[in-house]
Amino acid sequence: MNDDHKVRVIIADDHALFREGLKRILEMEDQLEVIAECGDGSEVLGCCKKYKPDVLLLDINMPNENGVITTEKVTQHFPFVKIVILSIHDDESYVFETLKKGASGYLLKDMESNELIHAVNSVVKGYSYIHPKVSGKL
Amino acid sequence: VSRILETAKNRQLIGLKIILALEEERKRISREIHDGIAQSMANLVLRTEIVERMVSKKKYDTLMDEFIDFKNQMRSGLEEVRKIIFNLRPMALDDLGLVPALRKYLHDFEEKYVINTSIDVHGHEIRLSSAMEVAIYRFVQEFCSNTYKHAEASQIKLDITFEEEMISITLEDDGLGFDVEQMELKILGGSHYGIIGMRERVELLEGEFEIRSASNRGTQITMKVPVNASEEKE
Amino acid sequence: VSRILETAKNRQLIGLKIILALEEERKRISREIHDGIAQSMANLVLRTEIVERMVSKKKYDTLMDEFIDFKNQMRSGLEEVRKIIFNLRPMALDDLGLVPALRKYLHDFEEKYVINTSIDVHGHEIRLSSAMEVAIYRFVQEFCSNTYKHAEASQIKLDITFEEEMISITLEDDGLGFDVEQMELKILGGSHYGIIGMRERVELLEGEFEIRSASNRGTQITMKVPVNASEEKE
Ligand SMILES: Nc1ncnc2c1ncn2[C@@H]1O[C@H](COP(=O)(O)OP(=O)(O)OP(=O)(O)O)[C@@H](O)[C@H]1O
Ligand SMILES: Nc1ncnc2c1ncn2[C@@H]1O[C@H](COP(=O)(O)OP(=O)(O)OP(=O)(O)O)[C@@H](O)[C@H]1O
Ligand SMILES: [K+]
Ligand SMILES: [Mg+2]
Ligand SMILES: [Mg+2]
Ligand SMILES: [Mg+2]
Repeated sequence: MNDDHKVRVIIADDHALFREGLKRILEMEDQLEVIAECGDGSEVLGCCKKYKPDVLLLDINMPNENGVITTEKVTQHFPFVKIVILSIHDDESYVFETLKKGASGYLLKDMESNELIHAVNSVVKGYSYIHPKVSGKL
Repeated sequence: VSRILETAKNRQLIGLKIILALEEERKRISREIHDGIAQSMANLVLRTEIVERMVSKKKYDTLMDEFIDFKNQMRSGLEEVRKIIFNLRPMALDDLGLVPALRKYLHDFEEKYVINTSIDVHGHEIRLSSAMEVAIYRFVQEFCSNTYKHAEASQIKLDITFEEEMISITLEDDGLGFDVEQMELKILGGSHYGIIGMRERVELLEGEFEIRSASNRGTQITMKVPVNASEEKE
Repeated sequence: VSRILETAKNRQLIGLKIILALEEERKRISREIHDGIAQSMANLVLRTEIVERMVSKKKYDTLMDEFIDFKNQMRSGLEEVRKIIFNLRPMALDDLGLVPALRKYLHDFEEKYVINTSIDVHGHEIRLSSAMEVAIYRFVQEFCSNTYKHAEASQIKLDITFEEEMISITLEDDGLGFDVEQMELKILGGSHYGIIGMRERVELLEGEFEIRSASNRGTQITMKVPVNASEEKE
């Protein structure tokens, strides 16, 4: 990706305050930009189609369609979109399943904000990023 | 009153339904805690991160506003936690007893669903065994939730009578009502756990249970339990 | 296998037992949340007042320390909440399905009780109805808890076979074992509900259930359920 391009991020989470918090943190970084948000699992695919993000921050438990299924669909339709899962669960089976279905990153929602920034930057460069608390369990 | 639910075969079905009901309830509670408490705690961690970042980036001018936001969100997080604790099992029930817990419950219910409620207590109010208090509390909860879901009623009356050896609870709404036999068939046919649960709990306390209802004539349910019944049937 | 367990009385007892167990569970969780998370959040709410003064006095260094401490408290609260959710009903069961949820369960069990576990999956893994997935999960849970409580075993093997129209689960430990008839008499004596519960759940799914055990020869339990059984007996 081009150096003078900002990284375009979509946030998908049904918790509005949490979305807003994420946005605040991401936008404190010059090279990151939040281009859209969505709070319903069934709208994520449409949102990716419309905005063509570089990175999708994706919550697992959302109304109508959960993040696991959404990961599979987004990967299938938009393989260039890098997915970072955001979840409460520190359960390694969630990490396995979502990575298997095409996610590039897995973060716990009580992460440090540095980890969030680092994860977004890493997946854009083609690396994967797994929260240290769960990567130890794998 | 019909006896459909009391045949051996149906009793078995009811046992199975109780297992399903338990799992449904666990699922509901675990989602509630996940979506409520866990999310709001994660959000608070995130807010802390925001404030920290502002400090380390020396954005002091907006810091106070951010902090006030944060304080408010923490308060509402605590509210959320309290609500979930209350829904799980109101501590007032254990700490203060049945009648105060029911007053609070009905008060909240009235506010939330705009259905009038009244409570009448007769006789000498005493503390009951914990199993009995919770059974009666759940009984009232289920009745009210049914009235809200099915009855289109404007009024619920609760009457609690403490007698020497017996306590009786009568609940009444002025809603649509139903045909009792049809309702029992409906229960056996699908995922309806409320009335079965009421009955089982009353049985657990060696008490009696009666439903009176008819189309457009409202619904009345009574439970009577002996006060000195063995705590649990074991 | 003898039919001692099939009396109506036992059926009813297990229903009652389940109602009581759920109530206990609710009470325990609500206390846990109350004494843990709610307390620490209430405490933090108070502390924000102090922190607010630091902000207005521009004491930014001490502010950071406050926040780090605050975050740690939130994180350990969240840790507690995760455990509560997982123990009630692992969301992975609904989100990911039976096999991933069981892997995680056995992994944790192994760590906690130092009993080796292994899991073998044969056939084409598919998602089952929610009632079936949870029944199988609880079945494995009860087996493991029995092995831990009664068997003095060093090893549990789980085999799951997905067939066209059937799923079969076999669990095996290498522990003390028991005489099956004696065990059934013991169960009839009251206050042992694990194996009755397993049987009920299998019945709910119109499946089959078999126990093989003998003194010092370990225990093996198999359940087979038709995959296309009506979701619930309705
Ligand atoms: N107060 C009421 N007014 C009108 N209809 C009622 C009332 N209470 C119960 N019913 C009828 O009886 C049926 C069975 O009630 P029950 O509480 O057992 O199940 P449910 O409310 O349908 O489901 P669940 O309680 O499991 O959420 C209801 O579906 C409804 O048709
Ligand atoms: N894996 C096993 N190894 C040895 N004995 C067992 C095993 N599983 C069950 N038993 C025996 O069978 C009895 C009945 O088991 P069951 O699970 O029904 O009840 P419990 O474990 O005693 O109590 P509960 O499950 O209600 O906590 C046990 O008390 C024990 O004697
Ligand atoms: K992808
Ligand atoms: Mg969510
Ligand atoms: Mg109901
Ligand atoms: Mg047991």
